[in-house]
Amino acid sequence: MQKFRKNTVTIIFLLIVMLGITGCWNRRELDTLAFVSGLGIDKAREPGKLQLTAQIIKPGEIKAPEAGGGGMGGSKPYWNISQIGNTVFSTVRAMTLKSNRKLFFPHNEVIIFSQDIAREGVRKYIDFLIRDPEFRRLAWIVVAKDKASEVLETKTELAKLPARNIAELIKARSATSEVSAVNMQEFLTRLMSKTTAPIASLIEVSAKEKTAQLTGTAVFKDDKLVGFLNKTETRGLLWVINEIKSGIITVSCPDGKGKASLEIIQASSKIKPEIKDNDIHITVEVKAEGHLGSQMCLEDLTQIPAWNSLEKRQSEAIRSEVLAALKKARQLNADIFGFGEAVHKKYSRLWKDIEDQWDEFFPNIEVTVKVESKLRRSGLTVKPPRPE
Amino acid sequence: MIILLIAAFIGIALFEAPGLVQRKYWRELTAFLLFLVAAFILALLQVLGVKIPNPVKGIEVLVKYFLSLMS
Amino acid sequence: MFGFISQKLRFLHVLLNRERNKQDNHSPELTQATISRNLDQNLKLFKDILGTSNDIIIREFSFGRDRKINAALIFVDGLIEKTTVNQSIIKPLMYDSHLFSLDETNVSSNIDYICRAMLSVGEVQKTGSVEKIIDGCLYGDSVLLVNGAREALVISTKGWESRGITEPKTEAVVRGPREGFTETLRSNTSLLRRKIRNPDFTLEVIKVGKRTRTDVCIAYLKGVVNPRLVEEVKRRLKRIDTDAILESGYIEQFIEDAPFSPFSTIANSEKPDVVAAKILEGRVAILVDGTPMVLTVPMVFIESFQTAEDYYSRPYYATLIRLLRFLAFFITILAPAVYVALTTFHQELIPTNLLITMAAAKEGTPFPAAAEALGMGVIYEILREAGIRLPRPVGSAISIVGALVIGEAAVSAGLIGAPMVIVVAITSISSFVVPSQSDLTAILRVVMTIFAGFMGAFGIIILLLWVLIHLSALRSFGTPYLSPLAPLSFSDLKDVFVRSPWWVMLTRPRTIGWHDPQRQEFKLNPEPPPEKPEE
Amino acid sequence: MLEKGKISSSQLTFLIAGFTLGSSLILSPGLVAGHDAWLAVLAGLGSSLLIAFIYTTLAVKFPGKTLVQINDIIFGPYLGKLITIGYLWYFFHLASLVLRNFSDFFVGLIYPETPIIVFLIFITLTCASAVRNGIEVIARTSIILLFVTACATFLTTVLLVKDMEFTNLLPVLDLPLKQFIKASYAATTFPFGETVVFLMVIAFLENTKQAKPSVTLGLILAGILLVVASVRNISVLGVTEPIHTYDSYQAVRLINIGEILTRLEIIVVGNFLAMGFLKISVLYYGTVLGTAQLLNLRSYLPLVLPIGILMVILSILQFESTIENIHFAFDIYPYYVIPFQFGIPLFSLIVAVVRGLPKKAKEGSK
Repeated sequence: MQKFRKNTVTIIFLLIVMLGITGCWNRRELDTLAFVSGLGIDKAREPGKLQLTAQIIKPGEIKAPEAGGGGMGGSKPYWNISQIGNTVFSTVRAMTLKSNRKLFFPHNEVIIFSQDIAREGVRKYIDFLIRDPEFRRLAWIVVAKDKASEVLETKTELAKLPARNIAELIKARSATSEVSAVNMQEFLTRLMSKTTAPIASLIEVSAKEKTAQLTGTAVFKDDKLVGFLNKTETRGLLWVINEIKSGIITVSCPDGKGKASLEIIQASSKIKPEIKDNDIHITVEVKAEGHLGSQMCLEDLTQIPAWNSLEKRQSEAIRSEVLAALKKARQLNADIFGFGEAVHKKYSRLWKDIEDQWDEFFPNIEVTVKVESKLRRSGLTVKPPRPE
Repeated sequence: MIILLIAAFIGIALFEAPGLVQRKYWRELTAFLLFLVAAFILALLQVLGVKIPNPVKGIEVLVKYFLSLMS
Repeated sequence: MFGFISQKLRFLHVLLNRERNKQDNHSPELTQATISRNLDQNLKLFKDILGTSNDIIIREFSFGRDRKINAALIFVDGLIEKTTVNQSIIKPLMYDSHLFSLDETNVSSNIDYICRAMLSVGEVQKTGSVEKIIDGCLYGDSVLLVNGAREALVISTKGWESRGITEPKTEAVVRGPREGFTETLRSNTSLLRRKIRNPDFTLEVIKVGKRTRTDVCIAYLKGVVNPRLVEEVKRRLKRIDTDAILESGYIEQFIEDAPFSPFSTIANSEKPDVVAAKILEGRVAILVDGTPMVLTVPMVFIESFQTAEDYYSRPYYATLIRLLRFLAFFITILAPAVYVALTTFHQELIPTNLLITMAAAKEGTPFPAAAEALGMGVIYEILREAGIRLPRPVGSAISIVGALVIGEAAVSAGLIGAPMVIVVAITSISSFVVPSQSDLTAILRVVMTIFAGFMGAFGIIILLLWVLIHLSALRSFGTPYLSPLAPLSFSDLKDVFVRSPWWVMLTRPRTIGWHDPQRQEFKLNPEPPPEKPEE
Repeated sequence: MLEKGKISSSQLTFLIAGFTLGSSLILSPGLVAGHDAWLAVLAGLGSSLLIAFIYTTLAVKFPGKTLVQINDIIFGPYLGKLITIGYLWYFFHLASLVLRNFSDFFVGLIYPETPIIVFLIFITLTCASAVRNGIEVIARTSIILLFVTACATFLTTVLLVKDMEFTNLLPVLDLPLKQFIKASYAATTFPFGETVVFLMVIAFLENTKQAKPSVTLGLILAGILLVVASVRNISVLGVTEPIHTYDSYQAVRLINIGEILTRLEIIVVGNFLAMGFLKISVLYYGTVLGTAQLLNLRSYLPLVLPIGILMVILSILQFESTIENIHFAFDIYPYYVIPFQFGIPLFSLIVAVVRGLPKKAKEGSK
């Protein structure tokens, strides 16, 4: 009896509480949200203002198989919404004036800065993107050679959304290892480091086909864009920071009558700082393994001397790529390799004195590049197809 | 909001008091009512928007005072 | 206000008690009454008591050398075995009695003689108590009244139409005995006795129910069971003061520890091997006449996830299946709630591609996700209930209606999103994996969905914590419900998430009495034969 | 007897571990030490073992007595009561502090538009139902919750191995000694030193002699989990770690294994809440039981809900913003707890030894 009464009271009490809080404040049905898959930040024409472009997915269009005859004439599966404003946050909010659904960012896959905005400095924009819990740190950071909004309008064939297309291009980078892939977390880590310079993927829109293409790496000094690395230099950078997954190295055959392509299958690297006679010396050790992927000369490359020479050429090619990157980095005076952090970790006492003058040190650091590369296999054939 | 508050407190009173009365736990009942009334007054003041002195601020002042004595 | 109501109710309770006591006043007379020497008087008495029901047969006859001894046989038609009555009682008395020298004057010694020499029936009881005679008569015994005797013979002739021993429908197994309990108490106890051939295996009968006088039998293994547990079971059974016990469910509700909990703290089974195994672990079984469902106490939560087959199949597979059962349990409780929480609160946690698919399905459907989930849940429960109650031939119509109307039409009409149908389907399938908790899961699922609809994941976590607290506080006949997990008992973990091989299970579960811990000898694990020494 | 339940030594271990993990899974201890936070946690664990030794010695000296009764015996009825009131305030305040931290966590990260009172009320209700069921039930839930949390911590760590840069831990001890000591001290006071509340619980241990090993083991268990979490956060987040309000949460958000095992933060949030529930429940229990003992009541149950409401009120009242909260946690809290965590227990022990009290204890308590 007693217990029964207690239970009744408990239930009534709970009901009161439940009714009291039946606000469901954060409840949002799926069909009240606009999922943003890409965000572009441009400079607006008016000085001091910025233009945001958000790519919103239209779930209905993306799923429905297009009903015959060329896809219903222009009903794209996405909607690019643009807005001009003073800060990122206020502009995002202002977008709700145009969109009937609330913009929802957790599924945002790329954040694109236009070149001019990147040159001005990105820290002020990044702040909102890391402070707001809706943004995820796994979004890719991309710098557009031109306008960010154009990149979000590019044509795509296999992917349905331009933003997703870019994200997939970045994910597919490992085939060539010629473009860098930097997500928000990595960008932030570099941005917060005292010496390491941030980098981001660089994207260009081809004038004719209106398709997006990754073309290298954007290099920042502090938070400002200072220059670009081309594909070779980018791979040089990736060799050093141990980001090479795969890729093709083209060398000339030992007999000089054609080219051979070598596929990288495994690579690793180490940065070893040393302080000798008050001078910083850095050794970059790269170890690589590859296949012989194809040869365009008639020489029998599987003979030991040829094979060895091919290995040597591979090492040389790698070294030249690294040196190219190094040269560009010195030119820009941007420590994209993280040499500073390496010194910091090894010589933490001395570091305090060097820290502030790193900019003066960096271009003059002596760097030794040691490459040790191996060729392991030659595929299905050992000899080129030619009459013996 | 106030009605809700009152309802909640009446609910709690109904939840606890009958059992105490039945077992003749008068001392416990007094303590219970004392705490409940205190809680009710504080909650009511908060709902009404009256500023209640914050005990944590007091602790802060106290700790800072001792720290200044130390140094 | 509540005080007032409870006062009223208490008053009502007292009133009821008084009325009951009045009715009970009759019984003392009956319990103390004995029969007289006069047959006619006795017959009149029994006719009065038993009334005029036409299934009560009173067969009067006379026997002895000169057919001078009058006697009457009383039995209930349909409860007795006719051949026994004809061949073993009436025939020897009527045909063979003249061969013997029955002393017609000293009838009471005749009764002894009849009992000893003439009745070829196994169980015969001599009694003068009217109550015992009536009891026996109503339970399939035949009563032999002999003129001039102060006592009657209650001859066991039980033999009524009963369902044969069949495979229980609720607990089907692939491997293991197929027999199941029936509605007859005696055959149920025989099924158990055949499994546990041990003199320590004890059966005690308590009659419960004022009007039905149902036999309730408690079974346990002396020496293994904790005597305090047996005492507690008896105490709780004797407390029951009710009119009727028709099924073990009645008993369950009278003796359980936490009547307000959605979790049942008493296990039931239809399979003799399961019950025998539980008795051998030190539990007490409660068999109720008239139902194949046998109760076992104490129950712990993980029992819901153990099935008989776990112990018959090999350990790896048994473990895998058991883990699967835990998974299914969580799916059936949580799936709709998680779906609602994810789609209305935490959209950022759904993988992008899936989210787009789900959003596309949601596009244009009119109801919020929580309402969809609850509505579908209700429809599913209705379909299930209808499927059980409907006659077999019509039953298949239900599945057609369910599949076509709910599944296809509602989705294509845009009333419900297709993902929701999938979620409900998965939920309902999973609910059959842990059948013994199916009523609980149905309740918990609804509450979970409501909480998820209000507060998303926070609501689910809070509710899970509440359930956990409740489970931790529950006890079943003194055993913590969550044992051996909480309180933790390492040695018992051998049979919780994994089912260890039999030769590892050296001890009985510690939490259930722990009266005689050791179950088997050490080192029983099979080994290859020792290698022959080199010759 | 106010509390009929008894807990076993293993339950005490789990309870202490769960309590210590409590809110330190969301608010990482030793943050001041930057990427050496894990060392600060280790140092804090070390020093807290010494302090725990004081607590357990006290508890073993007075078997079956809670802090309230111990205070009465050692300091006499008047001073003892005063000290008890101080402790009760501390437990009460700490409970509402933790309550506030968790509610802030939910409001700040997942439910930005929901008023904080909803979370306060629901968490308090949950804890209240646990407290009403007694210490035995809290201890039982702790086993399961701790097991789940330990699994989740290791799981998330394993899933993040790919993203870990162990060089982020280098250079070791790259900060002024003073700052490191400050961080270690902060880690001692939060969370390890807060185990002082267990002086209210050890009294219900089945075998009081087991108190020392089980408390030590519990602290070490929690310490290991915290170090694992700390190393994980630092090696994953690197230099960006200090800017985050909730670094564990941020680290877990980075899990991404083949786009399938990703977005797992809700699991972690569930664990955080479970641990917070344990911590609040124990503190809540200590407050309620202590108050009942102080007022000499026969049952502590009627006090549970009113004190819970007061707890909610204090939670709302104490800070106007999370910034005040952080200021309090870093600049005030480590000094505020000195008397409660070190001063009084040590002094009690000295007084007890000098006056040879455990013998007299029997007379004192009649």
